[in-house]
This record gives sequence, C-alpha cells and structure tokens, in this order.
Amino acid sequence: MNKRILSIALLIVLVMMVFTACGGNNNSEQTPVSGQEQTAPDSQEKPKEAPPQVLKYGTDAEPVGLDPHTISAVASVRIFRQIYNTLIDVDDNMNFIPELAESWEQPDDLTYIFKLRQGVKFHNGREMKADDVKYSFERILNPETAALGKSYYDSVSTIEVVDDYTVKFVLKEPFAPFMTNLTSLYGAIVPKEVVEENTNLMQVACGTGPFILKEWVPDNKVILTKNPDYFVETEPKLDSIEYYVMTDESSRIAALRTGNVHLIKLPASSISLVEGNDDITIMDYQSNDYLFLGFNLDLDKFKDVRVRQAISYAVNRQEIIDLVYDGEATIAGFVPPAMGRWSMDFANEDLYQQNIEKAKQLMSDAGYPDGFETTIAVGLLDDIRGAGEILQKQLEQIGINATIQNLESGQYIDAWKNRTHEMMAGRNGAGTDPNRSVAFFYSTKGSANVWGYSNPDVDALCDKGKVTVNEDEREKVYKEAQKLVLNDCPNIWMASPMDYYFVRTEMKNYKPTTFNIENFNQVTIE
Amino acid sequence: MKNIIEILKGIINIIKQLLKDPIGRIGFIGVFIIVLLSIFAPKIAPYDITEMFTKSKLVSPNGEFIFGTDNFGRDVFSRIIYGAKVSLQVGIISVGISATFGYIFGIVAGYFEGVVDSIIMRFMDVLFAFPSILLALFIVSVLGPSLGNTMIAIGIVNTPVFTRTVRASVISVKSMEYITSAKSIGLKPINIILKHITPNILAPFTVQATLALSGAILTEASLSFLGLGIQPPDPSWGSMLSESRKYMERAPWLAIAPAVFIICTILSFNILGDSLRDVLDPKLKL
Amino acid sequence: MRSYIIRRILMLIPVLIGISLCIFLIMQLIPGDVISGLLGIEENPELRAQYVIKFGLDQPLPKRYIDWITNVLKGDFGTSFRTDKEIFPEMMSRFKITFQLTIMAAMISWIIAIPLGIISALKRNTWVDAVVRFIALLGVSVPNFAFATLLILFLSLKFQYYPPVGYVGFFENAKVNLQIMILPAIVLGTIMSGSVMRMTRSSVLEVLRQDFIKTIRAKGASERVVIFVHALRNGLIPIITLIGMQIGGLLGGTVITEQIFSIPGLGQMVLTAINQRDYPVVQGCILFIAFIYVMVNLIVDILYTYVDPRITYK
Amino acid sequence: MENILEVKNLNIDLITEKGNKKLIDNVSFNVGKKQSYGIVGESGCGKSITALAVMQLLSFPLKTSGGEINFHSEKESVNILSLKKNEIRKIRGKEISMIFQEPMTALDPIFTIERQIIEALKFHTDLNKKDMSDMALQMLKKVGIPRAEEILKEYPHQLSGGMLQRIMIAIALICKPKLLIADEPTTALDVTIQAQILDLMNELKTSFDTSIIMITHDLGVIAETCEKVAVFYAGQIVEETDVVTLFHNTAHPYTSGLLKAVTSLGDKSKNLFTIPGMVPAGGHMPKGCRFEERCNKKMKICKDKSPELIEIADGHKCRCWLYAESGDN
Repeated sequence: MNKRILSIALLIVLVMMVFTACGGNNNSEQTPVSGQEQTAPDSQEKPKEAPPQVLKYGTDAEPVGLDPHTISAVASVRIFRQIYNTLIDVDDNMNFIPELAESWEQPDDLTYIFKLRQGVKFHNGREMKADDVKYSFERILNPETAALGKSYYDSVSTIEVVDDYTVKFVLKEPFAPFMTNLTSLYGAIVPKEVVEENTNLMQVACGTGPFILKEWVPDNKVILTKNPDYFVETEPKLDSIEYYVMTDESSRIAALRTGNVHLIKLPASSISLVEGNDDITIMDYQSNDYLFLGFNLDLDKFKDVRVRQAISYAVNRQEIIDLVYDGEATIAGFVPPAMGRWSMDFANEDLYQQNIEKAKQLMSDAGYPDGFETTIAVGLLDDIRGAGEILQKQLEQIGINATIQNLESGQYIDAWKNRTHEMMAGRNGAGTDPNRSVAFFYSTKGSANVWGYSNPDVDALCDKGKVTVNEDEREKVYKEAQKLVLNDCPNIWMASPMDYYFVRTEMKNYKPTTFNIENFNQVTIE
Repeated sequence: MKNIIEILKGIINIIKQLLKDPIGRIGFIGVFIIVLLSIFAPKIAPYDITEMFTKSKLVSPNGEFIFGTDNFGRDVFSRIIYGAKVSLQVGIISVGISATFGYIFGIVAGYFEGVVDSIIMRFMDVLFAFPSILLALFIVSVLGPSLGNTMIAIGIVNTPVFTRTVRASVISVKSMEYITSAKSIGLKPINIILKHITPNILAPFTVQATLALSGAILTEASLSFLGLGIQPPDPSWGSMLSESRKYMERAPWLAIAPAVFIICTILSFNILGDSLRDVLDPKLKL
Repeated sequence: MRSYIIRRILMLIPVLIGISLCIFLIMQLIPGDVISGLLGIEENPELRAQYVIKFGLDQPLPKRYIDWITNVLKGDFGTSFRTDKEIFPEMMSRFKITFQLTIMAAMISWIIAIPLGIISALKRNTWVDAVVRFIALLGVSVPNFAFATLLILFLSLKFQYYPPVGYVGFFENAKVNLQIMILPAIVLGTIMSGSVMRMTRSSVLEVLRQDFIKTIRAKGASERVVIFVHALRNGLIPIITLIGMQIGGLLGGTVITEQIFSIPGLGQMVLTAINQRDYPVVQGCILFIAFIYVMVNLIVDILYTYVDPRITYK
Repeated sequence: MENILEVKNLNIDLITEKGNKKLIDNVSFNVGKKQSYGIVGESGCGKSITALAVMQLLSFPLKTSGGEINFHSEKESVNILSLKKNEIRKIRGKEISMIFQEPMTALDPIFTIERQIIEALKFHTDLNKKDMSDMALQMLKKVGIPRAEEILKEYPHQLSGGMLQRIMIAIALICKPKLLIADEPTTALDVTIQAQILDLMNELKTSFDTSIIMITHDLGVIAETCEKVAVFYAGQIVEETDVVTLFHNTAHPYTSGLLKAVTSLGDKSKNLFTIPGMVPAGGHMPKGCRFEERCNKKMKICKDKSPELIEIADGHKCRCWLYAESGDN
C-alpha cells in the first residue's frame, strides 16, 4: 500500500514538474510582450463600416534582430525601415530627397552640411537633434558596434555639431557614393540613451519613423503602431501594421485569399494562382537583384577566361527567364536596369547570345574539348535552385557535367566566404550606387569579391569612380568597368527579376518601387 | 553452396506462403512492380528526366506526356519512374545501414549482456532520444545534402530501433534450451551467433526492415520538404512532392503522381511486412 | 518502487550526458558558423575576432562543453548569439505551444484510432476490418506536409477559410487559440492515428486470444464487459508505450507542421536556430527536447506499474 | 436419477477455407443431478470443445453444427444451443460454471482477486458491494485459502498455481451453480497440489449440491472423483459406463490401452506401455473404426465399417465390433 501511495505521489510530482515547468514560466515570460488590448484577428467578425486601419502583412521569415546598424536580413529591414529614418532618401529616379535632413549643401568635395528638420521626435518623446546624428554615425564607425555599414562611411573624418539642427561631415578624401550611402538604412539615426540602456538595439526599437514597435513575439508576429508625432503630419494613415511570420508559401496564399492578411510577397510562379481573383491585385516592380553564376577562380579550369566565356555562350538566358520567372525578368548584367543611368545594356552583348559552337570551340581551345566535372552550389531560394537545374542542363551541351549542391543559408554563406565552391548560383543585390555594384564584387579588394577575381584595369576604374563626383564622367567610368568585367566573365549574369507584392484590394494607395518598396505612409484599408 | 540452396528454398517457400494470403499477394506484387520499375527505369521512361520541353511547361496529362510536365517542362512520368529507383535506393541503402549496425550492436548487446550491453543500449537511448527528423536534419547539415548523405542520415536515425529489436530477440532466443545445449557442447560464441541465433531472429528482423523501408522513404520526403533531401536533377518522389506544393492548384498532377506512388509503395511495403510477420512468425498471426 | 524510480533516474544521467555531448559535438561539426551569418556577405576579420571572443569560441572545446553544461544544470541555457535573448524562458514559452499541439494531436489520434482499432479487432477478417486497416496504412504512408498543404488548399478554396493569423495563447483567447491549433493538430493526429490504430487492433486481438477471456465469458460477462473492461484495459498496456513514444517524438517532430501552419513552437525555434547557426539555441532546444522525451518515457514506465500490476521492480 | 444435462447428437465443426471439418461427431451423454461425470481421452480428442459447447463458449473457427444440449435447472429446461447471447449469459456462471486447465493464465492479470470474484456476483445478483466482498471472503475461506483477506487484494501473478486454481473454484462456485465443468483442473499443477484440489472439489460438490463434469486425460483423476465416465476418442464416445465397471470390466480396446499405460507406470519390471500410432486428425477420419490403426484386436470389418455405440451391458456402452451382434468374428 505504501509503495503505491508513494509512487502515485512521485508520479504526480513528475507530471506537475513538466506542467509547471512550462506553465509557471509562461506567465512571467509570455505576458510582457503581449498586449492585452490587442484584438484577436478573426476573419468572421469584420465590422461593416470604417474598417480598422490595420495592415496585416504575411511575411516569410522571422526578423533576426532590429538593430538597423548591424542587421541586414530582409525580414528585419522590412520592419525597422518603418521605425527609423535616414538623413536623406532617394526617389525612383535616384534623386536625393529630404528625410531627416531638410536641406544640404556641399561647399567642397570633402564637406557635407545638413540642416535638420526641427521638431522631429524619437518614439520616446525626445526631440532628434544634431547630437543624435553625430552619435549614430560614431556608433556605426566604432568597430565594437560591428556595424555592417562601417565601410559605407569609412571615409568620414569628422562629424561636427554646428548647432542643434546643423551637422557637418568632413571626409578624408572625395567619396562619390557618400550621399547614396546616406540613404541606406545602415545610416539610420538612433537615440543614444536607448542604445545605452539596452546595450544594443536588437530587441528594442526607438526611431523617428512613422511606426513604433509595440510588440514582437518571436516566430509569430511583430506589431507596429502609428507614430502620432511623425514629422509628416498627415502620415501615416494606418493605425498599425501587423507582421505575421508565415514561412510556408501556400499558407501565405491561403491567408491572403481569405483576407486574413492584406499583403504578401511571392515569386512570379505564383501569379497564376490568384489570376481572376478580384480581391487580389499584383504589384510588380523591377528589383535591383540579379541572378548570377559565380566561379572559383582559384581552380585551374576556371582560371582560363575562355572556359568562362564558353559558359557564357552556353547559357540561354531567355530560357532561364521563361522557366524560372515565367518570363517576368529582364536579361541583365551586374548593374541591372533598375540602376538607371549606371546600367549598361548587356542583352545585346555578344557574350550574352547563346552560341554552342563558339562555346565548344572555346572549350577545346582551353584544353577541355570533352568538358569536365564540376559542382554548382545553390542557395536556398526557389528561383536560384530552379536556375541551377537549368544551368546544369544547359552546360551539358558543352560537356560540363555539374552536380548540384543545395545549400541552406548558413552553408551558402560559408561556401561564399571560404571559396569552397566550384561554381555558385545565387542572387545578389546591386545596391543603389554603382560603387557597390562594381567595386564591392569585382575590385581586387572588394569585400564581396569572393571569386578571386583581379583585374588592375577594373581596380583603377573603381578607384576613379569612387572619387569622381561628376555624374556623367562617373557613368563613363562604370560603364567601361562593366565592359571589362563582362569580358572577363568572373561571373555569368543572367537576369534581373521582377518582384511581386500580392495585395488585397482593401489595401489602398500602395505602390512598391525599386528604391522604395515598402512605403506604407499613405496606405489605408477600406 | 548447400546452405545457399537451402536459403533459396526457404525464400521461395516464404514467397509461396505469402502469395497464398490475398493481402500478402497485393503487398508482394506491389513491391515487385516497384522493384521492376526501378530496375528497368531507363527502358520504361519515355524521355530523359532532365530534358526540358520549354514550350510545354506545366502541361496537363495527355497522350504525349502521360503524367503531364513540370514547371521546367520535364516529363513527370519519366521522373516518377526514375524516382522509383531513387526512392527505393534511399530506402534499401539506409535500411541496410541501420540493419547492419542494428544487427551488430543488437547481437553484441544481447549475447554478452553486462557492461557491453549497458554501454551499447545507453548509446542507443541517446540516439533514440533525439527527435528523428531533427537528427536527420543535423546529420545532413553536417555532411552536406546529397543522396549518399541522406541515406546515411536516415540509416543512423533508424539504428536504435533495429538494435532494440535484435537485442530483444537475441535475449529471448538465448534462453532457449537448444542454445544452452549448444553452449554446453563448447561451441564458440561466433558459431552460436551465426548458426543458431541469427536464423531465429530473422523473422522480427525482416519485418522490421520492411517497415523501416517505408519509414525511410517518408523521412526522405520530409527532408526534401526542408530542402535537404535528394539533390536535383535526381528526382525522388519526396522531392517531387515537396516541389509540387507550389503548383498544387495550377498543376495538381505534379503532386498527385508522386503522392500516389509514395502511398502505394509504402502501403505495399507495410502490407508485405505485415504478411511476412504472419508467415515468418505464426505465433503472431491473429 | 521508490528505489526503482531512483534507479531509473540514475540511469538517465549517463544518457543525458551522452545526449548533451552528442549535441555539443555535432554543433561543432556543422559547417558554416554563426559569425559568417552575422557578418552577411562582407568579410571583416576585426569583427570576426570580436565575435569569437564575445561568444567564447576561442576557448578549448572541453572547457566550452563543461561551461555550457554547468550553466544548463543551473537552469541557464545561455543567450542567443543572434538576438542576445535568454534562451530558457523563450524555450519554455515555445515548449508550451508545442506541448499543447502535441497533446491535442495525441488526443485526436486516440479519438480516431482507439475505437477504430477495437472495431477492427472485433470484426477481424471482415470488410470493416479491411477498410480500417487500409485507412491505418494510409495514415502511416502520407507525408504530413502533403496532407497539411492539401488541407489548407481545400479549406481556403472551398470554404474561404483560413485560421486566424498570429498565434494567440490559450489563456489569452481560448477560442482563437483553438482555431489556430486545431488544423495542425488534425494533421498530426490523423497521421499518428495510423500506428495507434494498428497497435490497438493487434493488442486487443492478442488479449482476446488469452485464456482469461474465456473465464470472464464463463462467468456470464456481456461482450461489453469483456471488451471494455478486460480486453481494452489489458490491450492498452502496450499502447501506452507507443503513445509515450509518440508524444516524445511529436515534441521534436512537429517541425514541419509548425512551419506550414506558422505555429511558433519549439520546432520552429530549432529550425530557425539551425538555419541561423545559433549554437546555444539549437543546443539548448535539442537537449531540452531529448530531456522531455526521456522524461516522458520515464513517466510511461512508471505509469506501467499502475496499469499492469504484474510488473514489479526490485 | 434425474438428469441435469442431456447432450444429444452434438456435432462440432472446424471452419476452414477448404470446408468444414467435423471435430465432434454425434456425441450424446447425460449428466445426472449431483453426479460427477468424467470425460477422459487423449489431447485433441474433442473433450474440451465439448465442454466449451455446453457453455456456448465456442468461438470462430469452431461452431456447433447440430444436436441439442438440454439443461434442466430447477425452474426450466432449455436447449443451450438455441439460446440467444443474452440468455446464455444468465446461465453462464450462475447455473453452469467452468474452471480451466491453466490457472496461471485463466485470470485477468490486471485486476485484484477480489474484483474477479465479485465480477461473477455482479453479473448475476443485485447485492451491494459490501455483501459481495463478504461473500468473496467467505468463499475464499471455503476453498481453503489462508490469509484470505490479504489475498483478496492481491493480483494473480502474486499467487501460486494451486492457490489460483482454488480461486478459480471459488469464482466458479460463488453463484452456487448446478453444474461445474472442470476442464483438466489439475493438469498444470504439482502432484501434491493435484490431490488437494481434487479433494476440495469432492468436498465442495457435496456441500454445494453441484453436478460436475470432470474433463481429464488422467484416469487417476477419474477414479478419484467420478461416478460415471465417457471415454472420448477422435471426436466420438467409444465407451461410457460407471467408474467401477470401467476399471474392472473394461470393454473397449482403447480404454484397456489407457488403463495399461497407467498401471504399467507403477511397475518397474515392465516396459512402459504405450498405445502405438497417433489419433487421426480431424477431417481425415477413416471410414471404418477410428481406432482401427492402433488397435491390437482389430478385425477385417474394423477397416471398412464404423461401429456404433451400443449398450453391451446395463449402463455400459461401447463402440467396438467386438461387441456388435452383427460383428463378424
């Protein structure tokens, strides 16, 4: 009898342990992030008049952290771009427009003076002043911050607070991309006291932007609410934005269809799924990404430019566009058409025309008449995987037998950094300034030159482009560089795809563009 | 030689018995067809599996493409046939791995007991405690995704089950009188294991193997879903099914074909396993 | 009994040490490190060096392991490389979600499987039995992602239904919570019911063949008593093991379903962490899942002593 | 003497895919009130399934295919074979009980002894729990279980075979049945325990006024407990008589064989006597006498024609051409 009672007691204790282990902790851990007043999303209970101005956005990934200076993940940027502002912004025609800076002047090649907007308030209620600009850039330049944008502003020598609303940057040397780089969120203006209180900005957010971080429940949702003190008085129209993490594509579509979310981002292949659905509109814009096939130039077979050119001739770019993007992409080089004046037209270049004969000739000239075995490492995205399979097939024609290695993101970045790949297919972003598009990837010291590519002429042009402030001259420099790089084929570039937002018709006044993809300031829900 | 003939006779006898039972017949025939498909895949498949008919992408099933084409304009039927080969290969090799290790560990643990047994079984407990899909995911992330590594991962994940099955059988067989008498006349352990114990644990072992095979095919499908299964252009049913999810509305045949084949194969193996159990171990027949 | 439990718990120690070692070593082997991930596509040796020191990656392996494990024993699973958040509380709140999903899925599978299994056993060798066995086999042969996708598609296209987006805790709003959890629970439960059904069937049949069933009938028992009092209670004993293993397995096996239905459970947390190379999170979660699995099995073993008085532990 | 059970022309079939096999062929016998009736035979001769048929406990693939089993209780007479499921349930355990060969497996392992004894009462009486417990306790004491109070709370695996068989008897007798069928009740027990159990049964038979059908392969058990005996061979009764006649005036060569096998056991000077050959398997019955192949007195006719069970003396029936009037010596 005793034994029974004892063991029952033990069992109960064990079960309790399991339950309380989770239950007990929950109460203390779950509640601080979750607001009580948040109304449960319920599709059945749509009020008839005046829908709540809540934008529901079904996103594909969990934000990694919210520090605009150290995080570049799309899932994070998407959120903190609503929270933070930069000094200046760029419009669709790549003209600079005021943001936190009302106006600016450039007395000489090395000096930039910004006049700040007055009365702009951080979400904690304190006014944003020149000190904050100085602090933010000093934070970025401090190696301990490990800011991603450090190289963007490395040329800055001093930051001077002239008065509360005037700040002066002095550069060490002329740096043409400086203004463009200021439009990047890498240069977001953050308040000192919030950073110091929290040691970093990973879990907290306090900016000057149109929306305020209210709640972030990991792997679940992020909720932003309207900033009532936003410096553009009439903006934003929305009361809040709710981001729901929905990793699965079919779930996102289903949720959009039923109106549980208003906005999702999907590849071209999904367009046909919502065709004929009157509740959903598709908004497209030209991305400034491009699809590439990179080579490891340490390997003998890829050292020979003829092999690389042969591969360029072997590739049928239009076929890739048709199959992977349903035709919805533009043949492009590494400065895609979205870059406007900086972009060179690659489509008509000879190296872009499929020519198997020529390719085979080049292969045998290079000593590979029968081709060779190699591998293509591909990243996690569907379009890249698809392109990999097609490239594999196309390269067979010139005797190159490639095995595909699907890499998940960690492995991909690893292969990228350690140059452990042979060939690698992926999607790179060209940025907003040609300096990034060209020098970053193809100058000998470019921090994203993972190919082992080096051409002194290209390096010289890159150095020149950096300091050439005259835009016309600069354009010439970069076009020449593009020509040189194209001829060397350190990568094969294929296409710059369109990107798509699938939008419920309830969501009004939304228009994504290449350089301003998620501006929800004018958006309303009807 | 004589032994081989004996074994062959035994197998034929088992097959005969299997075919007597109508359900067993279905299982056997199903497995047989799949094996045939995978052996003769190159002969049966009408097209090259990587051939892309760019003009006919996502075509629904018709006379030219029996199961339609996929998003790259590849013939689904041919890919399914080749998929049989890949899926079966994954199943057989991964089960082979876990069966071999399971057999060795199980025999050693069950026969020698004591410390060796404790060590082996604790190690198996360790492996067993990992959620299998996460363990497989781990292993594939470490080794890199490829056909071989997928099979190794699934093989490792299944090892504890085999070890336990074998060990339990060994322990129960060991206590039987004929083993005691074999020991008493001074037979070496290795001989006892090979000649006396092994034949007696074949029944649960075989049944476990057929069931594990279907499990392996499913695990491969799950790994494919997470993007770490078989690498293209090799078509496995799992990877075809997980890729087809995006086209389920637009091109349902892309999902239906692999799904039907996966289900039929697993059904066949499970039925075969059940019937084999009945034939090999009449005690369990209900 | 007490000594049995103590002995069982002592036996767990080497297993848990083994598990933790395995996890730790596997994590070291995984190519692609968290720092590369944090740095993105740019290389920056200074930053890398900083991170190495920050995360203690410069320490020798054994020291890192011992540090980790001693902290874990104190209930400190460390902080995430990625988010700098403490792991343990986060893991617990995720565990609650997965636990709820697991229990719901298990219950659904019992509701489906146990009655069908019994019917199949009682009507053995009839068409009813054949149908039930076929369904059970179907259950074990459909990959759950396929089933989940079909379910989502079907509901959204035919009924314009998709569960509310954004997970809400049960105690915040039970109605919404259940709406969110029911579909994944159905997917997991249906798939799981296959094996429970098979097990129930064979187990009940096994009991019905036993001698004592005749005794009970000879006493004048009705079929109802024979089946529900005796056959089922005896038959449930092996099913308990299976269920224990399944609950344990589900805790880690919900990854795919959680992903498809956007349930922020433990599985999602691990998957995200694996993809982000967030060592401490992966290590902690897997260790935790393995620990729970081991505990569930311990509880099952102890439960056994209640359901089956024959088992005596010395 | 009044009969409590009359089995008439009972047939039991084994259902197989290739058609039915007859396992019990036209068996008839009567059991008198308060009588101990023995059924003896080798294993597989059909004695146990006959007993199960009396309880309607045959289950697939066995089924009765003809005949009657008339049971005469105080109130009424019924043909058990024609009863519906819920009607036979009222008889099982209440009017007719059964104990089985293997006491170790005959009890549900997961319930206490008390619960299993009470279960029988629950089915057939309206007593409250306390009364039932008391009755169970009394019953255990009657079957000679020491520490009965403690044993009630224990589980079957904690008890020895002898104890369990006593408990089985307790369960069987708790509703005071008119007929107790004991299917090899002592086979699985040690010799010393066997005697105790048989004594107990004899004793209880008198105190409970119960008729007993004792099924056994052991003539010793028959000698000790039975008044009348039927010898089964291959699904038929080959000889039926009172126990004294059986041992002293044995008619059928098979019975003689059985007897010799027993008596030779005690005598070291002789070799062990065995009956050569095997019982023919159900479904493959020879058209002549079923014992013909193994018989040491076989005649020509035995191979061709099956003998009938005929009365060779008052109350002594035998199935053998040796005693048939039409027999061809």
